Amino acid sequence: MSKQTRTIKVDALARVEGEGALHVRIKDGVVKDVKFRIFEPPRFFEAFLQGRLYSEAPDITARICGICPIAYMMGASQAMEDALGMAVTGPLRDLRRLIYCGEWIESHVLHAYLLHAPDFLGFEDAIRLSQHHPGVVEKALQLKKLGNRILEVIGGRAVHPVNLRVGGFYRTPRKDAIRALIGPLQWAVEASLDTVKLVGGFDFPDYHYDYTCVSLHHPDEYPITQGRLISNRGLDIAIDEFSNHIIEQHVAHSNALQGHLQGSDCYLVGPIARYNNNFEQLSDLARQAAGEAGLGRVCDNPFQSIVVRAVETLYACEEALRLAENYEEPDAPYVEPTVQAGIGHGCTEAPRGICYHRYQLDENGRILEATIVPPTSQNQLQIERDLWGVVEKNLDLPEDRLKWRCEQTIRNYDPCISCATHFLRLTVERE
Amino acid sequence: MTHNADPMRPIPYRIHRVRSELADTFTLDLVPEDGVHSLNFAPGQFNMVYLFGGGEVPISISGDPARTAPLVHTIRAVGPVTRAMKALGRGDTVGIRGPFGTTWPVIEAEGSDVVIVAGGVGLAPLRPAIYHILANREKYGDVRLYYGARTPDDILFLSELREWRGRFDMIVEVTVDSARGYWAGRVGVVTHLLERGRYDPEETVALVCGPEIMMRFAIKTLNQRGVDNDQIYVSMERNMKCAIGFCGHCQFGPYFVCKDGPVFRFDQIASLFSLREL
Amino acid sequence: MRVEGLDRLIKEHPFFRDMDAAACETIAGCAANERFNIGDYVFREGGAADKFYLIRQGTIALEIHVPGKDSIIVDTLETGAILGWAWLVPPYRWTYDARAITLCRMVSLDAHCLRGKYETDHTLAKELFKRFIPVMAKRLEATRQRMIEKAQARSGGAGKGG
Amino acid sequence: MSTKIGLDRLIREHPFFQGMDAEACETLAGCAANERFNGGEYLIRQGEAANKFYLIRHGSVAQELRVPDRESIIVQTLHEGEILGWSWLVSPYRWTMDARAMQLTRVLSLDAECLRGKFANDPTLAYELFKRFIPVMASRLQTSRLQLIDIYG
Amino acid sequence: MAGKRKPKLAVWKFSSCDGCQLSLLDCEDELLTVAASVEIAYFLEATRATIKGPYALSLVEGSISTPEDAERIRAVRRQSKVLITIGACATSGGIQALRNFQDVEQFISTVYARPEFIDTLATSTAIAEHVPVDFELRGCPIDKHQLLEVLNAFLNGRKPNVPRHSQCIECKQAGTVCVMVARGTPCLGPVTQAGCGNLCPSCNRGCYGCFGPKETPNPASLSARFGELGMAQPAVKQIYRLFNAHAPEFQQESQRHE
Amino acid sequence: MATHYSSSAPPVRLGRHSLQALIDALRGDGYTVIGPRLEDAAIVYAPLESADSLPEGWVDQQEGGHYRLLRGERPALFDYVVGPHSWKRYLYPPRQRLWQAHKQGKGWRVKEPLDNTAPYAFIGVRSCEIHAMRIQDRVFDNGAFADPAYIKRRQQAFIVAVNCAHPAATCFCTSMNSGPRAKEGFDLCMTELLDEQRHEFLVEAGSDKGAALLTRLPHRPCDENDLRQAEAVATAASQAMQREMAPDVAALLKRHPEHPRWQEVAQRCLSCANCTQVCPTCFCSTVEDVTDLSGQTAQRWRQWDSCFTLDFSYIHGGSIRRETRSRYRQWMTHKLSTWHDQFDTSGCVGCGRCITWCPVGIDITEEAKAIRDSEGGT
Repeated sequence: MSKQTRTIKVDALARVEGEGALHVRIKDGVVKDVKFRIFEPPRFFEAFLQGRLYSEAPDITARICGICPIAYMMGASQAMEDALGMAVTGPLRDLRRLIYCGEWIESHVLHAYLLHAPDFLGFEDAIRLSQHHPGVVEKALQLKKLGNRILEVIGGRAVHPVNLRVGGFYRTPRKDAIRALIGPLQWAVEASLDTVKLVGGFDFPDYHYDYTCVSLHHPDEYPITQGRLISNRGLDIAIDEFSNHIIEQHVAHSNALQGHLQGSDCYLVGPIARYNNNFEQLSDLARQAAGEAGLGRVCDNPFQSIVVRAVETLYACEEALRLAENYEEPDAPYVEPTVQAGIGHGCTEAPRGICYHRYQLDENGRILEATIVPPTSQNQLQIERDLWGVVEKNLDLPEDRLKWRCEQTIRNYDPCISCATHFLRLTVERE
Repeated sequence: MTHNADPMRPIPYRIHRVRSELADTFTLDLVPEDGVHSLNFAPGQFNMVYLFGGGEVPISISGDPARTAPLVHTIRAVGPVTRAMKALGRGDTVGIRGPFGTTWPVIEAEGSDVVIVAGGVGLAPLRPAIYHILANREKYGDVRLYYGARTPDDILFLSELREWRGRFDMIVEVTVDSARGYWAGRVGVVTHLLERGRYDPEETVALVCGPEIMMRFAIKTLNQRGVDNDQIYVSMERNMKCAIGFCGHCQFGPYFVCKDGPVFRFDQIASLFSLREL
Repeated sequence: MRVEGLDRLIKEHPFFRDMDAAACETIAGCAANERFNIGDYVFREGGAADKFYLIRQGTIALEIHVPGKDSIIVDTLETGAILGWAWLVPPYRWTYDARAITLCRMVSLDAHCLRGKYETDHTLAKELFKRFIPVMAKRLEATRQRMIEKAQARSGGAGKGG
Repeated sequence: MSTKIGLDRLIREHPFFQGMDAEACETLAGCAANERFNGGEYLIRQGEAANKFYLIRHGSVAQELRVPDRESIIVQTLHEGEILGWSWLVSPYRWTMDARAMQLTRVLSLDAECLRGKFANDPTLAYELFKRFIPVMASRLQTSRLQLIDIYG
Repeated sequence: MAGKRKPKLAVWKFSSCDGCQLSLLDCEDELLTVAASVEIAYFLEATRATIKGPYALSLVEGSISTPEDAERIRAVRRQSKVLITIGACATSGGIQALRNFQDVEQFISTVYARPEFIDTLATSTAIAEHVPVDFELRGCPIDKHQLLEVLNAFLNGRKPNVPRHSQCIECKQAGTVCVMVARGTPCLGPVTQAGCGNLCPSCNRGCYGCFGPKETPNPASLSARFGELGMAQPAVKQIYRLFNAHAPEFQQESQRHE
Repeated sequence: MATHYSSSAPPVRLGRHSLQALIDALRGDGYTVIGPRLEDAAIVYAPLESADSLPEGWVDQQEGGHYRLLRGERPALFDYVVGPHSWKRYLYPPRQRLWQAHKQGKGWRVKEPLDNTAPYAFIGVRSCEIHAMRIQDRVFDNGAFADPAYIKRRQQAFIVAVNCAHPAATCFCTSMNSGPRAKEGFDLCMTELLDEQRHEFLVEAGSDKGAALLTRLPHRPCDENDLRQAEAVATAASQAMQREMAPDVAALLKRHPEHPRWQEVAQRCLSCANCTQVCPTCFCSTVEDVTDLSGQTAQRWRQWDSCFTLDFSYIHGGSIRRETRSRYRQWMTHKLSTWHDQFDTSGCVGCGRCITWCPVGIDITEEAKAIRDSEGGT
């Protein structure tokens, strides 16, 4: 009972990247079809945002993802601020960047150590890994814990923090609470340096791809909370032009919408895209560590995303340290919004890549229309493309090894914890 | 009484013996882990029995008050703590705080006839009183025990009941709610025994213990027979956590059941007893 | 006027079927109309039992209150049933709670008034009592039936364990 | 005739008839008979015509309900001083349970037909009798309900 | 416990954001101890290794929103000795239960260009509406300390210390000043179960009910107070329609304000 | 309780700026000084290092379910009354470990925790609060049993009372005979004397400990006028009291366990327990058994509980007080009536916290009055 046929619909749901399956069809030794299927049940966020107050959007959209709620809360807050014609600057902006660093650290370390590294080291999981390399896993957990602690100190809790709002924060942390992070962050810089070294030494499957990399870019900093949208193919737009360039498509095999870039069939978002587009904005230490870990100025092997993630973790620790050291309690915890009708856009760099929000508000601040484009839906096509390539290169592998390699390929993207990790059903049809 | 410096701190006791009484009821014989701690109690008093790491429950002492060791508790496994206790064995450790609370009126009842009314596992808190009365049998008039259980399989202390029933100086009547044909005893609720029992209401002191609903109907029947509230003693159950009147949980009108009870002379609480959700 | 109405209600109630008109009229002299909303208690355990009720419409639950638990419903009585005989049995106190579980319309009959009448009119008493006995017998039987079901359910479970 | 006199006394002395005047007891005695059951013998069989009721003088009686394919369940035991049976008062006048003597049991039985005949002209006798039945039934009903709800739980 | 085989733990996901099972991985200090105390037999977020059931303990995250999930949860129940639901989705349907108040067809067409590809139920419901549940751990997300407490209680065979009383008790014990009394900020604390660590009031904002209704709540009285504080009827409705909108007490109260 | 409060030392005057000397002296004596501070829009009791942290110039506005701080007209240090905290937070902490046990072989070893809490000095204790402490003293030493941790903290505590100058609208200590003037139970008691000419405190010593401390502070003797002025402060406060508790409330509530008012108040009551948590005399607690994952240690913690929770009256199978009606009845009847039976005193000191901090503004004095009025008569 299709009501209307619209091939382009930007008015789309943000899915939690969730449960996934993979279907590969091979005929006469030739890959015929690869489908990366997301069967996470739909949750209709964009639909039930309609009619809610602008101020509720950060808390509601946080629930899209338990791993990167800050990305959603921040995207929603900034989109609302855009719609209401206001901006958050100065110490409040710094505080936002600081909590976002916490999310990067937490998410990247979780992915690198608990989800991705076991693939390289041949373990089923980090717990088994910890039995052989207890020190490594314990250090990783401490690093991850520090990321969470930043979230807790500023946001109240690590998953779905409560303290973020349109205009800033409900209550800004006391100076002593933030200063207490300095010591641990100094340790974390060292620990993340070790991480870069460790993961740089992994064996990376030989696979390269000439990606179209899309990310934010900011003239003064490595992009986290703000910037223009750029690509390595010449795209350079303000975020409010997002929907003019990127369209979302609904395919039969997925409950997630897939993103397409106008004029290019697929593109990459996330750490590699960010790194490739913003290498110069990284700290000296991070650039140096990247080089020592075998990364070039541009990374074209998706399996090396774990190294890029480690480099970004290092950067996030350094950045968090800087922000913590400079923290002074702001005069007011938030800028008071003035309610008005309008349309606003927000785009931030979630750990997995750009996360875009667009809202239209009525004069009472009620949401008329909402669009959220999370990074995973943008990467979906690229994931299938990589899978295609990896499968073709590894057709001679036994089935279980091939399956594991495919999983690893998907995990390169850290698309979402439940699918990036280990919920892959591989069906190989050999005709 | 050797009181612990801190009444909230349990004293470790080792399980000397576990006896299975019924499908869900068991008796623990306990000896102090340090070998010296001793605990004198009076019939009707209870201890807080603590399962290490599991929680603490108030349990009446069911042993002979004339013997200080071992310490005997009969426990019905109804909640998480008591169920976990059921899994304990000889040599395991529990914590003991106590004894706490008021006692059955074994002294006050001297010279009177005694009617003991028990329902289900409510026989356990009365057993020390029975031991005491039988040990001092000459001080009492007629002694009757009326005991109700759900089925013949739910009769607690069966062999002791037989032994008591065999005595010439005590009347023991047991009734069950339902039974199969092989059962040669009585069927009906315990109140029925009270309705028809040949005790002299004027001369009787009644000790009643069982679930509150059973006590309610037993008291009603005793009253109907002419036993006044000041001749009736009941053992109340409320949420007891600290057992020393600090925590407030077991409050019952002007009383803390842990401290002012668990045994009450019924006229003290008759007006409270009928109030809902007090 | 009102008494006449009650008279008719009594005559029409199944409990008084075949009762002669004069007796019904006498009884009506002790009657009153009562109405109970959902959740109202008609009487509570322990209260003085000085009435009995003809249920004209609605359902009454007889309950035993158990501290800490949901009240136990021992019986439900519906339209056409009678409620209460504690007024016939010393010490004349209600044994249960009676709670309306739907809107209930009832005729209540005052015990003192009735006693006054039947103690001098044993024919009336006989007519009244002989109606009570079968009602009680039926309820007793129903209760025992449920006891059996419960006992069977219990032993059935245990039997399988062996 | 001496038996009659004896029955009369037995009736008067039975708790059930406590407070009944002598004349009434005598009338009732006209419907009474002494009976004796050995342990295991049935006084009453479920389904049979209920044309009596019993005053238990000595012994005990188990009231049993039959359960398909299983041993009967005892729902109540009755003892000295208690009465047994009221189905004679309730249409269709059939016993609803078995009653089995648990030991040697002596009872006084009262014949229903005979009693009904006496009531017809003597509403006071009926009143006196019924008045005694009602509390017994109320007590048994309450007892059963308490048994049902498991008051020892 | 010594000498016994370690109990098998399984973690299951239904419709959710993953945040609650992530809370287990967020127990950084305890994760390895947990892993040493139980056999992690099925936990896709953490391991690709899976061990067959039956499981001593299943943690279930997420709500039931598709026909397949309604089937799958029965299979999970069959394999689980103890089943504990974690989080608002699993205990009350989660935020996606907002669809329960509206026409799901319309929701689908709002979000998806090709609605015919979507197979979903008209409702998002709690696990306990489908299978028996042994314990429900509340929260959106759950509190990781409470999760550890539940695991700990399970391993030690005791009752979890997870109170069902109001958020207010937690605030007062922490010394947090009541935002409703001292600032006039509407707060769901008095009808919400404690457990989060009085997060919102300690950030000077009103509780928004992550932990769902407390035992015997009285939202009608609280709503009346919200009205006195100047909150309009539609806002009163919305405040109950968030992460525990489908919890009966919140649902009824929001419907009273429609 | 072994602490005896009595002293024959005459009252003295302390200048506004000598308060710092008082704090320093107490700190020097090893006390942790706790006093009123403005935090999160309320006056709370928190560690105090400097007299400058006292909420100078603030007054409170209180009503049922309503509390606001406003700037007062004068730079007084104590022109507000009681806030959401009470001193029981320190004497009887919301959460405390009772003991800890370690597994040893098959057995367990139980250890009591070391209580190294430094003694407290409380500054700014009101008369009603002193009464509340004395009520809790009776609870935690009931003759048969005593709570050693409480008693230690209580005996060590140094109490600096302040006489109230301006009762809040929710105060009713006069009718509970517990204020506003502090008569005993303190080490020192201050009355703030503030006018155009001066900002001083009239200080009475209530114990030798207090008198001894006073000699170490810069002070001046009092004259008649000072005493009169201090007396006037207390009198004015007493006269400004707006609420009162129904007389003979203890007997009144005993007569009405089934009053319809209980149902009526249950319609409004949230059973949120705020009243019990802010009440300075409510003492109910629960315990939590805490274990480590490996089962090698066990701890028992005690924490504040409330008769308003469902769990409070739990016996196996269910809770006794399932309805809010019966929980409210329990609380109010206990506080005002059966408390007398148990502890020979009312459990209420008329501080008004339960009124102010009830989110829906239920007023215990109003509830008592409603029941009393239903009896009719005088």
